[in-house]
Amino acid sequence: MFYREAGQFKTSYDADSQIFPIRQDRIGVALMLAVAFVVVPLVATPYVFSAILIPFLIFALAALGLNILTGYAGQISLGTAAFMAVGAFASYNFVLRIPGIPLLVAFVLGGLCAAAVGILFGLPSLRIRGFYLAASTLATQFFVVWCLTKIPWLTNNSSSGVITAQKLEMFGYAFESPASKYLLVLCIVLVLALAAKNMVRCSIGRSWMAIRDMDVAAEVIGFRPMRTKLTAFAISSFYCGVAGALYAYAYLGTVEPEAYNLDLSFRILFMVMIGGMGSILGSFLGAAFIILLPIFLSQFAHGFGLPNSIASNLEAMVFGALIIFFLIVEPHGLARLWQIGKEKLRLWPFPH
Amino acid sequence: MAIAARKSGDVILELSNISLSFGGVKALTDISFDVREHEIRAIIGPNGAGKSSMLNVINGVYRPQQGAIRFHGEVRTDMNTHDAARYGIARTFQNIALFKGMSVLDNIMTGRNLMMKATFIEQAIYFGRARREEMEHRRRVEQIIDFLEIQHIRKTPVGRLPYGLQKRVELARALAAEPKMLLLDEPMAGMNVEEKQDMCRFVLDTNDQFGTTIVLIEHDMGVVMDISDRVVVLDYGKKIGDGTPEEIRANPAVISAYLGTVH
Amino acid sequence: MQFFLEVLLGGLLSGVMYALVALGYVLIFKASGVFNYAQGAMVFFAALTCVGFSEMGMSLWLAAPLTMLVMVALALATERIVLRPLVNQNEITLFMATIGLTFFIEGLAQLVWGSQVHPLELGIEDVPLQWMLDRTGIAVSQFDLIAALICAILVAALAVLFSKTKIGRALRAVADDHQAAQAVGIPLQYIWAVVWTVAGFVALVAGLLWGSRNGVQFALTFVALKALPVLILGGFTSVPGAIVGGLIIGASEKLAEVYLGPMVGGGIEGWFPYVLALGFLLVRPEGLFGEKIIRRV
Amino acid sequence: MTGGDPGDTFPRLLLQHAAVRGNRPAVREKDLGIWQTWTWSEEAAEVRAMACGLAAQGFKRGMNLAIIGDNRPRLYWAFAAAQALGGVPVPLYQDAVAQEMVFVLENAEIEFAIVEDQEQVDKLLETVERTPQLQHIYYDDPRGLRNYPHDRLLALDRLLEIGREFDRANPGFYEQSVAAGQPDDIAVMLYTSGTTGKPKGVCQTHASLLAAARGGRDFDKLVPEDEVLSYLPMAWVGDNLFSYAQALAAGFTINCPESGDTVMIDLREIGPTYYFAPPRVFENLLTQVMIRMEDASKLKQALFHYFMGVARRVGADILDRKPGIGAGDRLLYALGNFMVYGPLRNVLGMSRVRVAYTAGAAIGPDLFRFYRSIGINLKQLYGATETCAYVCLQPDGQIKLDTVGLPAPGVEVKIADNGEVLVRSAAMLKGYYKRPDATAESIDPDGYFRTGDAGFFDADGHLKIIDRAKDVGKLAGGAVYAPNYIENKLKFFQYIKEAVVFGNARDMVCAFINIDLGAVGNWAERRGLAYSGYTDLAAKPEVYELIKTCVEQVNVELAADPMVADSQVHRFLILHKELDPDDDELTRTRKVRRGFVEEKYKVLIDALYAGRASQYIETMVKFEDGRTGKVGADVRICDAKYLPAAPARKAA
Repeated sequence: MFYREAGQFKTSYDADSQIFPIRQDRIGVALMLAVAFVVVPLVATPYVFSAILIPFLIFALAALGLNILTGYAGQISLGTAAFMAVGAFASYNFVLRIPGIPLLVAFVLGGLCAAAVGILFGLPSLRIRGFYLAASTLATQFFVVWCLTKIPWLTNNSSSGVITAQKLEMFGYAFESPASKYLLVLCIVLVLALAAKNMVRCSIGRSWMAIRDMDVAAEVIGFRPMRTKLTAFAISSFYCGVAGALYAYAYLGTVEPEAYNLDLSFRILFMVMIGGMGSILGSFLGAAFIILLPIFLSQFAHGFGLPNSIASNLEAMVFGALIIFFLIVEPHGLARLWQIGKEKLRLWPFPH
Repeated sequence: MAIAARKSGDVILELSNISLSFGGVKALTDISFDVREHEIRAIIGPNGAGKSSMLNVINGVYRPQQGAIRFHGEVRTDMNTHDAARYGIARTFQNIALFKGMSVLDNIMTGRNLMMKATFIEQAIYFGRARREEMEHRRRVEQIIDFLEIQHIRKTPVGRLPYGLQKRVELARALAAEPKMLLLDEPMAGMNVEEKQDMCRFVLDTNDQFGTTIVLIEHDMGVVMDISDRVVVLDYGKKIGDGTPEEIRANPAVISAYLGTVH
Repeated sequence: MQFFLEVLLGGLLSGVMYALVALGYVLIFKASGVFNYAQGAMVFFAALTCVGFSEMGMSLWLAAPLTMLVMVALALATERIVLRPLVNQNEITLFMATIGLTFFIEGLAQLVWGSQVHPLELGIEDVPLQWMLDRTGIAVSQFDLIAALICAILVAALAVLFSKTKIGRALRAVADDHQAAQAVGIPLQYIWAVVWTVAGFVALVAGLLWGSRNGVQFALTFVALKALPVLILGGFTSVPGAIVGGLIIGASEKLAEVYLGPMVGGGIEGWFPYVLALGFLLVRPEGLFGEKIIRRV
Repeated sequence: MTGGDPGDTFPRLLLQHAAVRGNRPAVREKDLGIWQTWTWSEEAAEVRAMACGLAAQGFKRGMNLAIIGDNRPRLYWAFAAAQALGGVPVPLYQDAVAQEMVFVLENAEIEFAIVEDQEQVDKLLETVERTPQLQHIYYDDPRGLRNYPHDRLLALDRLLEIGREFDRANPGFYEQSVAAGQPDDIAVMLYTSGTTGKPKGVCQTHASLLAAARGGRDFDKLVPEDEVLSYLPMAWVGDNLFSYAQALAAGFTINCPESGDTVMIDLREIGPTYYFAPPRVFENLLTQVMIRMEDASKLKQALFHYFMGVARRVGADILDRKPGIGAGDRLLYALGNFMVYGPLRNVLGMSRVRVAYTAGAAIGPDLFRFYRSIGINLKQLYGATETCAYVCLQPDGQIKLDTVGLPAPGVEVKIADNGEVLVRSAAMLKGYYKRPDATAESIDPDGYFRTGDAGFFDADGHLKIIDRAKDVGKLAGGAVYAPNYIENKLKFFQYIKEAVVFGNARDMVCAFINIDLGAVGNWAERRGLAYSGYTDLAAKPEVYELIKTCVEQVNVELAADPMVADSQVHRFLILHKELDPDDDELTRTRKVRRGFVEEKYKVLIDALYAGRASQYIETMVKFEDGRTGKVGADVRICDAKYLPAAPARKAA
């Protein structure tokens, strides 16, 4: 309805392959960025920042990471939280043990550690596929959390394994207020999301999708399965690692290894599934959905005067039912719904 | 007119005494033949004759237990599929093996992966070499799209295309690699007459315009006899004939294999 | 040596229980191509329901069959609501659906019966078997032995069911080729319902045996996670694989915990079986009893 | 530069554009996935190379250059290249078969041809023994031509290289050639198909084409920022005017589609600001719109129909900026514009259309009104190859559904005694090529060109074309009788597929009707009317009622116009069979063979004029397998209401 595409023709491949080829979309995105950077910091309350927006962005980043691996490269992983944990604890240790290291560098190094772990646990993917791989990624989950609990050095000999993330200080500025943390996280997430979008529209993204869709053919046209899968594991884990670090530094503050449990892995997986496999946008939509649903449900439960335990069980049931619902009705998730809606608007008033 | 003007060059692929078996089941037995540069070489034979296995040996999907493969004069018996791709061997599959979740354009772009040199970091920031490469290869891919007349579907997800067009996209993906040698596994299977004619034209044009050597498996005898320069006939994993279409047509062993009972 | 045997035997006995749970997976996987992640949740659900019934004053002999009825209902509902609409979807989608199912069942169980720990008493004492201790000096839990025995009988019964009966044959036909089986008149939906019911039964038994040891609580769902390495090792489709794999995992897990654990701080039961199974897979990707797959192009 | 006013020949205009707006796009072509663009200076350079190449190959002043192919930049440049050398481009219809091309190739003594691709090369080579003088064929697309061992063939790329070399070796040659051109030189030769006899080559000069082009440019205020989609055959005068002459006159950009199949997609992408299409294109688009809307949800359909109703009521008036539209309607229209018209224009690719023209055939008033009501400034024009398609234009804001507008600036139009439209202007042919007889016949001593069309001016001075002059007759009462005009009016109803009217030298007009089986069948199904086939359906009283309302509506329209008020249809019948080319009732192009029909159905005509209520008739029909059979039926005859002729008759 809003789209007026007649006359938006492309005279170069550059213009044809831009991320938002339609002018109206570019305007929409610009507006959203303006809202995110200008309007939100002006109007949002600290509660909204720290209970909704910051975790939303962090989870979106983790979901993005998992989406690269599962949605684009077709390798199922149930160990997302483990990679997040590696990122968080590695960053913690870098800051702790290398005095004066810029926090941003520590995050990147944390991400790289996660990537290294990702490569290590991605190795089985070369020999095994499908469910075997899914089941084996659980090993990552258990092993990493076990390591963090059992090796005191990693948690700076904290008796309970709990660490307290160092102050969020960058470029000589202490990010203390929720709004400032939000803006920091927003910047990091946007940069990484852009990078992810760039990768998936380039050769490396095509290699992932090729391996996902038809691995034999991918090999025959010259993709190396090992390299492709391991880069997917590495890059995915890097994203998860950075998300994990932000989770600790910008969201929780104090964190124990158990915070990165299987449950978190599943939540991220749900974000990807509900948001849409193989879609950058889907990672954001999924994260928003999974963040908002419990809030909505607990409001709902409060409204009916239900105790918390019932609310949390209800939440699990609703999650479960929604997953099944989405798989049956729209296996490609919210992103596809969005896409369909957009197509409808582009074709409006015609149905097809 | 086009065929008459074509001229075959030196031998570029030589298979000698190839034998292949799977767990004791012999798929290919002691097969030798060669392929000359720029020619269209057909492999024919009844079902289960080992034709696809033969192609799989040529591009390194299977490794023969015995025998040698020489490509451009060098022994390449131990190559894997990736090596084969690097040496300039591309192929299409009997059952379409496109990447279903990607658009036609992206599918064809994958064919050029070996020529893309940008690192993933460059790709992530989409700057400099990565961007330049995308544009350059896009231009080449567009020429192939133009060549195969699939402009109208370039942004369609391949899963939505009818069978005949999918076959064409698969050919496009193979051509995108600018192969020296193109292996086509039943490129015209399941097509109607019109689609077959188109495909024949594309195969001939490819051979003609790019000088690509083509090895093809095809069931349609009319097509094979029309477009190939030389034909190899397999039956039960053994070679029973080799020569020009005329020679093959006159070969008693071939006739009996095809007619079955004439002994 | 005695200690080693004791550990080994204890491991093997729990291995039989792993095998039982693993068999639940194998059954469903063979019949419907679904890697049923919800198997653990079903164990939890079954045990909780059974305990719930008995807490309402029923005897175990009444509660168990009643629970079985509930499990049948659950199986039928799952087939109708989840599986049937997803027929012909790829396996990953189905797997994801069972993850959704997991959450739903877990939520439902706790919503109905509460999330506290429910003690469960089956009437078998968890004391070393005197007879064995006297003869060999090896202490083996009487409970473990009986539990293992029950599991063994069940495993054997399932193996027979799978290979000898008519329904077993139909089941294998379905496993080989859905469409072909349908074409020759095997009712797919019926087979699925049966298989899920059997899986529910397996879950009930496993849930009761495990629950009586540590009480019925949420941690029961992790029993299922124990069965996953068994599957990796034995293959998703192999009945003997599940049995042998269960024994191997059970034994090696206990041995590793006892002999390796202290060196690295203990608690390695959680991940050791996975690493073992993975290590094995890297050497032999087709699993214990799998056939080498020739990739056709 | 020497000689002549810069800008009085096309090559000189091109140089001027290259100098004034060298970096602005002159032409685009969808090729290899994107709109490849050439600026005016690039175009000028290419034309220069092509001209020099042709010269190097022996192309001389006065020679004719055949141009055959789809709309492609290099073929347009070939026009300019030939003109730069003082030669004459002769575009041929690209879908003509080889045999049809031979006549033109022989008649125009073609020695040089620039063609698109293998297909056209094949056609030219096919008849090579009949056109021995055709020694140079240049092809744009080398696909499939690599191995053609033909010494007459050369790739256009190669020609351009030769041209560049020649240019370097002969500096000043091109400038001299361009300077030597005169406005009165023949700029292009267009062959008219001609309903009878052999095609004739219409010679238009630079001056005549430019007069038409500049007239149109000033009339519609075309500017260099305008965009057109060039997709109509290059051999047709319209394309030559819109895509070549006006582009050079106004300096706007032409856009060539990727292929014939992708025109609609390319139209959407480009979103032209200046658009031309024959009525059938507009009709197909509208049909598609309606079909696609049928699948829409009920809510959307309701929305669509509601706002289309608003548009019908006020849309055209708002477009014409007529006063007296209430604020409420304006608001509704604005809302509709956002919800329906805007998106619709967008989907049709006409969001940016500032001026759109249709011509070539009568356009149905509903069709015409539809486009205008959704805010597309669609207008009609009237012209012929001989007048550079430039005679009458509808000015913005003065749109009438059934006229072709006012005489264009610089054009004199008068009506001959027999009703034929006569035209005199600067944009007229110099003559028919090698046919002084035909030239003399079509231009009268006063310099007026006989269009062959019959028409008249209405009260506001708008020209109304009613028929071919030779078909126009008189009723017994002496009033003008134009059968086509009436038949077209009838055929604009979707229910009427074919109509044949009678009335020449009779006292009243009667009509045969063929119903449209699809549309009427649909209509019948919706009201639960069962029928077994065409004959059955045609005889239904309900259908007669339906058609009667259509006929009476035509009568109302006719009555409003004093010139044709006497031609109201008094009686009609619905034929029991469809008129069919197999039965020789229609030509293969589906035009009615009036004489044949008149003879074959004489019984029915007699019955119509005898005032009978029905008539039995048996007719021979040919079945698809070639057998013949008889179809008999009682055909009912129906009287239609007609109005008394308007009293304002004297005013005409």
